[in-house]
Amino acid sequence: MTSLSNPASGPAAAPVKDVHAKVYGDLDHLQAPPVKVDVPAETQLRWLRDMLLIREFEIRCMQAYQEKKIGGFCHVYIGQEAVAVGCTQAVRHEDPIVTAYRDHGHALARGMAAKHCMAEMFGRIGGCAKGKGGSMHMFDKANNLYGGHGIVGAQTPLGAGLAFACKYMDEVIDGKKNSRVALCFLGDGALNQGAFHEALNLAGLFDIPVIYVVENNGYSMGTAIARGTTMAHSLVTKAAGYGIDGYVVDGMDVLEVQAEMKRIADKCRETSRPAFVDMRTYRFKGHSMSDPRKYRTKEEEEVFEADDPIGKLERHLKASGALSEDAFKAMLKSVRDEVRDAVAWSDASPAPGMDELFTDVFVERWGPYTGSTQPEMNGGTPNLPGTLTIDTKEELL
Amino acid sequence: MTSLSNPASGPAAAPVKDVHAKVYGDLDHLQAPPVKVDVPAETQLRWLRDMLLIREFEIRCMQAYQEKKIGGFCHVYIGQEAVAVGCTQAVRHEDPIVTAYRDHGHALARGMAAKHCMAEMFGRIGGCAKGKGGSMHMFDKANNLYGGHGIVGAQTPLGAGLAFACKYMDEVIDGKKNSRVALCFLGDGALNQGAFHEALNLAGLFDIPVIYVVENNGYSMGTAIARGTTMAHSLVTKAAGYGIDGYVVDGMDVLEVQAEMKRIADKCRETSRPAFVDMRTYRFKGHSMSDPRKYRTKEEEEVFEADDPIGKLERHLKASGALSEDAFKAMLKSVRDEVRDAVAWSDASPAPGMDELFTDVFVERWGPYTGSTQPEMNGGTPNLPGTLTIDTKEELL
Amino acid sequence: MTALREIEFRDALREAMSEEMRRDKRVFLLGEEVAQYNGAYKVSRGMLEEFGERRIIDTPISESGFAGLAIGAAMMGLKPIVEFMSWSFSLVAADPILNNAPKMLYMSGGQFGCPVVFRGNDGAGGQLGSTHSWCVEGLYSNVPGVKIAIPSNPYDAKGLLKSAIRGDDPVFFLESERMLGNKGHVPEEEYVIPFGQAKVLREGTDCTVASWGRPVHFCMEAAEELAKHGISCEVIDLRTVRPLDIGTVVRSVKKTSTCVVVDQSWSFGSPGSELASQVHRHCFDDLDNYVHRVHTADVPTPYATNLEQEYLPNTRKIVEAIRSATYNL
Amino acid sequence: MTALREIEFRDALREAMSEEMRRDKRVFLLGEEVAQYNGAYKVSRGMLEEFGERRIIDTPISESGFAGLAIGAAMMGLKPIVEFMSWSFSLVAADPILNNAPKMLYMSGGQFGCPVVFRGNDGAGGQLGSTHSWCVEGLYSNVPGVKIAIPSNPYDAKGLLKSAIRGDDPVFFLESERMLGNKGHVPEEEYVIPFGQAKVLREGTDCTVASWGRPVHFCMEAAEELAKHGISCEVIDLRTVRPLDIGTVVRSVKKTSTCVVVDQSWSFGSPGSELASQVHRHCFDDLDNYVHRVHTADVPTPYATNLEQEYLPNTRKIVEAIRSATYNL
Ligand SMILES: Cc1ncc(C[n+]2csc(CCOP(=O)(O)OP(=O)(O)O)c2C)c(N)n1
Ligand SMILES: Cc1ncc(C[n+]2csc(CCOP(=O)(O)OP(=O)(O)O)c2C)c(N)n1
Ligand SMILES: [Mg+2]
Ligand SMILES: [Mg+2]
Repeated sequence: MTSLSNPASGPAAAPVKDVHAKVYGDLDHLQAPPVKVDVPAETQLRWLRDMLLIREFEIRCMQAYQEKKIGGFCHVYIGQEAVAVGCTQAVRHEDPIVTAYRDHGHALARGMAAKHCMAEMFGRIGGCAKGKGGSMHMFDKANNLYGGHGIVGAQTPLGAGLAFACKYMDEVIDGKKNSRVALCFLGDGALNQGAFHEALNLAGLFDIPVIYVVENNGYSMGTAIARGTTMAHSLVTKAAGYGIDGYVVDGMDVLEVQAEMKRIADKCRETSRPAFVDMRTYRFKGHSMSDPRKYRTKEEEEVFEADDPIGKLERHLKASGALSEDAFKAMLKSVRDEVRDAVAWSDASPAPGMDELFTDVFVERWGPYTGSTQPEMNGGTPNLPGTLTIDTKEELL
Repeated sequence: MTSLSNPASGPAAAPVKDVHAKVYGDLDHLQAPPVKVDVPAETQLRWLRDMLLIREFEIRCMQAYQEKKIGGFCHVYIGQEAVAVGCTQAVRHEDPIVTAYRDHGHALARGMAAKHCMAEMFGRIGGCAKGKGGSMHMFDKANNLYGGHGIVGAQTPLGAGLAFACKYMDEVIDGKKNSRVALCFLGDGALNQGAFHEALNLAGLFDIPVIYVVENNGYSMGTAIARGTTMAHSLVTKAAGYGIDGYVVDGMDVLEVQAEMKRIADKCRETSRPAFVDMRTYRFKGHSMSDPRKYRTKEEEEVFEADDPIGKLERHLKASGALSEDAFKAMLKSVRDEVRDAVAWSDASPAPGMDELFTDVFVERWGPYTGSTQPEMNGGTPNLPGTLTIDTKEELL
Repeated sequence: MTALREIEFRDALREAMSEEMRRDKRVFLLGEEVAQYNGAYKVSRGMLEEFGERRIIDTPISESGFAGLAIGAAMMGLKPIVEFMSWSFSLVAADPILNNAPKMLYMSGGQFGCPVVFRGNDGAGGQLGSTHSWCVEGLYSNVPGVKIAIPSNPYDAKGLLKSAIRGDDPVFFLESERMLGNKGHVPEEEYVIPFGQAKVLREGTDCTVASWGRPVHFCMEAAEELAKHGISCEVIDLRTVRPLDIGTVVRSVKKTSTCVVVDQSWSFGSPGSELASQVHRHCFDDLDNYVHRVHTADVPTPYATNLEQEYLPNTRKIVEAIRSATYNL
Repeated sequence: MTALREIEFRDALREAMSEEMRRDKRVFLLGEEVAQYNGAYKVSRGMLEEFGERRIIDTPISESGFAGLAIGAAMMGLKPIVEFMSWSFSLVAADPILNNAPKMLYMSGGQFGCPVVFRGNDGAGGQLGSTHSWCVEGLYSNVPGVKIAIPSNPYDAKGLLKSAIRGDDPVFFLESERMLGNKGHVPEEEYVIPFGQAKVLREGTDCTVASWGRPVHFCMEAAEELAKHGISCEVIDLRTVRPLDIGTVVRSVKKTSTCVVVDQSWSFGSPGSELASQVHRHCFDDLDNYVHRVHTADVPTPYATNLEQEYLPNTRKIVEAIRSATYNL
């Protein structure tokens, strides 16, 4: 398949293979021969920038967390950027996506402005959810992002529901053939939640075009995948138990991710069948901000860092002449400016007004629950407190 | 493997195969060649009687339900007798077992006296749980039966826990090698509950010697297995996703059930690994007492009725000369007498006293909760109301 | 004068669903045995025939899975009705129904509503034993973001279910196996009943008796019984516990000065304790006695019929409570 | 006189577990990250080293699975301690912990007890948002058959956890991430604290303030604050909500004639509403005002720090409630 040549080939190849085999249990994804890349250079440059934006955004998050501007739990996406970018670029913007709590990358890749994402973590009214959701719960209706979800596995039946709804709306309501697929991301740890199993069975049974992308970064918190998940070396056997096609994809290579995912998504769209992807990736940082990463070695981390999806694409584009050192520097600067602006904007965004405590509890307001204002990014006016109280009786009849 | 020859062979074979293929999706279990049976005749006679007891017991239950002596839900085991008898006879009495709500057969096969089982359904103090559990919740400590459980799938993590405890007690507490396995029965419908998936993963991961016996009777209520379960034709692929060995066994043949289960249990005991059994069987009656069975055809039922595990063993023993018609009649009479006595005994057993409402809520009694008396079958004195109230303070220090 | 149309509770539920499904294609029904089997309790009888298998959907025994599926679909703008064969089986779906549905709107800052109606049998069905007899209002009513209806009769059931389906918020709709065959007047004409409006079923001056769901009938029996002894009860059917129409109860207690709350869920931290505490608060100067509460016994549900009868709220216990509250012992 | 030994809340929990594990080989600990990672919140730090991987067991993220496993093991006579990294994650295990553990003894007619201790963080941990901030006592205390402890300090935590582990019944043990680092006196000598015995933390004459868990500290602050203004509060830490030591509260209210209940769970149908309703019942003739209640706001948990602070019970709100209850506005 479409694939960048492995930069760690040559003398370093053996240890890399060993390390990969240790983390994932097998080497499937390294065995695919590199295939000629036919993605236009400007597209590749855009993807590089998209990945860089996530990377720089997350670096700033870590800083802001240290500065206590961000509270609660904060899980950064560093190392996994190729997955969110490659996957979202493999589907259409109208295809709904849903993910877990490690969700900043998906939000940015889907098109959420960095400032709304950052302001959400700052707990400000300019956040995508007016500061009410937080880091783990990024939602963006305009960009068809149906949330980050904090409970491990909880998003997996939701993902089936999104794809089900696409199909229902097109086929049952509008009487035409379904045209959308849903992407549902999950961590490898979510494989062990019962809800996921129920979702797979439903998706297989009802021909639901949902693609489950397991971001297999080898760990759930401090637990190496094989310590928590049976058949870790061959996760696709789990999908086979539901009659669902399974794929292994190298998640450290955005070109491979995009190409493979496009092929998979096209097939789902065509056949209206679900798919399961064992997306091999790695988180470079700890699980959350308080994780000393004692459960793995520095050597292991270095092997994966050498496989950094951003560095790899950067080198590739430079080698092919599509990217000069100056152009790269300019790109980096523009990304950093964007993130710095997002921080400044978020700093300036006010905390939500106290009335917001009682908004958004119900769509149909009653008693103490006041109305809701739409987040600015969706065209709303976030600073206007919603105080309208509608009498239930009148509203319903 | 050990197997009775199929009585429906010859001209009827083709339609049988068709019907079986329709219900289960494949024919695996019919393809095993019949093997010479080497079980002593007296043992086979005992098993025949055990199955007959369940059959006659269940017939009486249906009657008693019509007479409103039994309330609530009542799920009879008619047609599946070979499974409970063959499985319990394949393991040791000290091996714990646990099952779902269709549990009378397991209780009787495990050694519960018919009168305690019947009295439980009558809601009488002589019942195995003093009338407090009911048809779906048969428990018998003396016989290592850890309950019928009403919530579909709920018993599957419990089953893992039983086997885990056996191993822990032997290995961690007593410092010797584990000697027990647990049997956990479930219906085919339970395959779709998340709890089962979590249990399989845990069992595979922790090397827990639990055997999951799926009593695949082709239906969960009105839902044919393939309408609710993906890969219905090859359920063992589900176990494969957890690295667990899967087996298909003909559950309509007690000799095959016992022989196969013994082999599987021996292996589990030896290797301390879990197993999964797709036990092909059929319930001759409706899901519960109110089911008109419109979801299947009379022809289908007739094919399976011709495969009746009791009739088959009876014919086999008669053909081999081990059972005369008179001896069979005597056996049937003794079974019927036993069941009739159980009904009479249950009729005579008093309703639980009103104080029983507040017993058995806590082992350590406090406030309004009175003590507990052991069921008679476990050597207790069920008629003595437990009124002892112990001060928590004294008890704990 | 023509005879009033009387239909069963289950028919009222079906009419509500069918009418709303005719009105709005976004509405569909899913659950175990709802389609080909016509519903375990025949609530959805005939609906597969009318609406087809794309809108009346049989599911596997995967409550967490299909509840979550419905929530995802609702976020996209559909309006699923999820039938739990019994609310006792909703515990395996506690996370989606409590952690997702009621919080989605809030967590998303108002972007994604979750208009799912979860409905099914609640409460003791008659010797179903410990695992199958949950009154989930005792648990679930603690959670903000859902509305909870517990109708006591076919008329209310239809009107409330229609407004539940039409509404834009998640609703827990609690029916009772013991009442599905109950008949009652349901007019041909369309109507909806808003949430949060209690109904005074019987006016009285001596004691306010507040309840919802099945025990309302026992309250009426108790009131009738006591009327013979000169005790005049005002019986209020709350109809929904979230929102709770505390105003109607308070107005009544200000008149009667005594109050009995009857709730078929366990007592501890229940809608009943909430109502008692709110009445105490709002009627502190009006009450002649403490608010009496009648609940199921604080033990798991026993199977034996004599124990189960004693376990549940019943007319005798309500009579006793009213007598005690009104000092008519 | 030697200095009192002061240890952190998390150390007190660990000491309780370790001491009981040394005493009884049937006791073992399982949960996510409890072994190699030393616990997500370091409660089990060092326990793997001492007890080995057979007794300190890392599990996958399968709460329903490992809670059920523990229940099965307990039925056979073992005494598992299940750590939920957060009680917010116990919703996916609602069925085993509510439908199995508390009912097993009853359903089996007294044959099978279920001595599992389920423990973990409960309540808002500080900007963890809607899905991670559950106060599950609001839900779970409705269910008979479990005991529920919500300690407010290291001393109680250790003593209660030891008696929970030693006991023969299922226990829900609710800790707080916000208090794990709190230090307090815990003697070297062994002790256990029985369930169902409230502790009077501060004697007073004007108002009874009853609470449990983390808000107890706010109650003490409020009492101190109000003492400056001549209002004397009696602060009671219930320590366990099931059993609930209503006697101690009632004795106090008979003295003070006013009562404020502070409960960090949602208000509707909560332990707080239960306590208020019981106080109202038992002190009907003693109360000078209605029982005031302080809870979290009846909305999902907001992330933003200003909203979260306002959402939770806090000293200001308690002061206001006491002032109102004692007519000192
Ligand atoms: C049901 C549930 N249990 C436990 C947790 C706590 N928790 C949060 S993230 C996590 C690890 C998940 O790992 P994985 O799914 O591999 O995702 P990753 O962090 O690697 O992206 C755990 C245990 C939770 N959020 N939900
Ligand atoms: C979680 C849950 N959902 C639904 C039910 C209702 N129910 C009881 S039995 C049953 C069918 C189960 O079928 P299967 O597992 O195949 O067992 P069988 O009846 O065939 O023995 C259903 C849906 C339940 N008891 N628990
Ligand atoms: Mg991971
Ligand atoms: Mg079945």
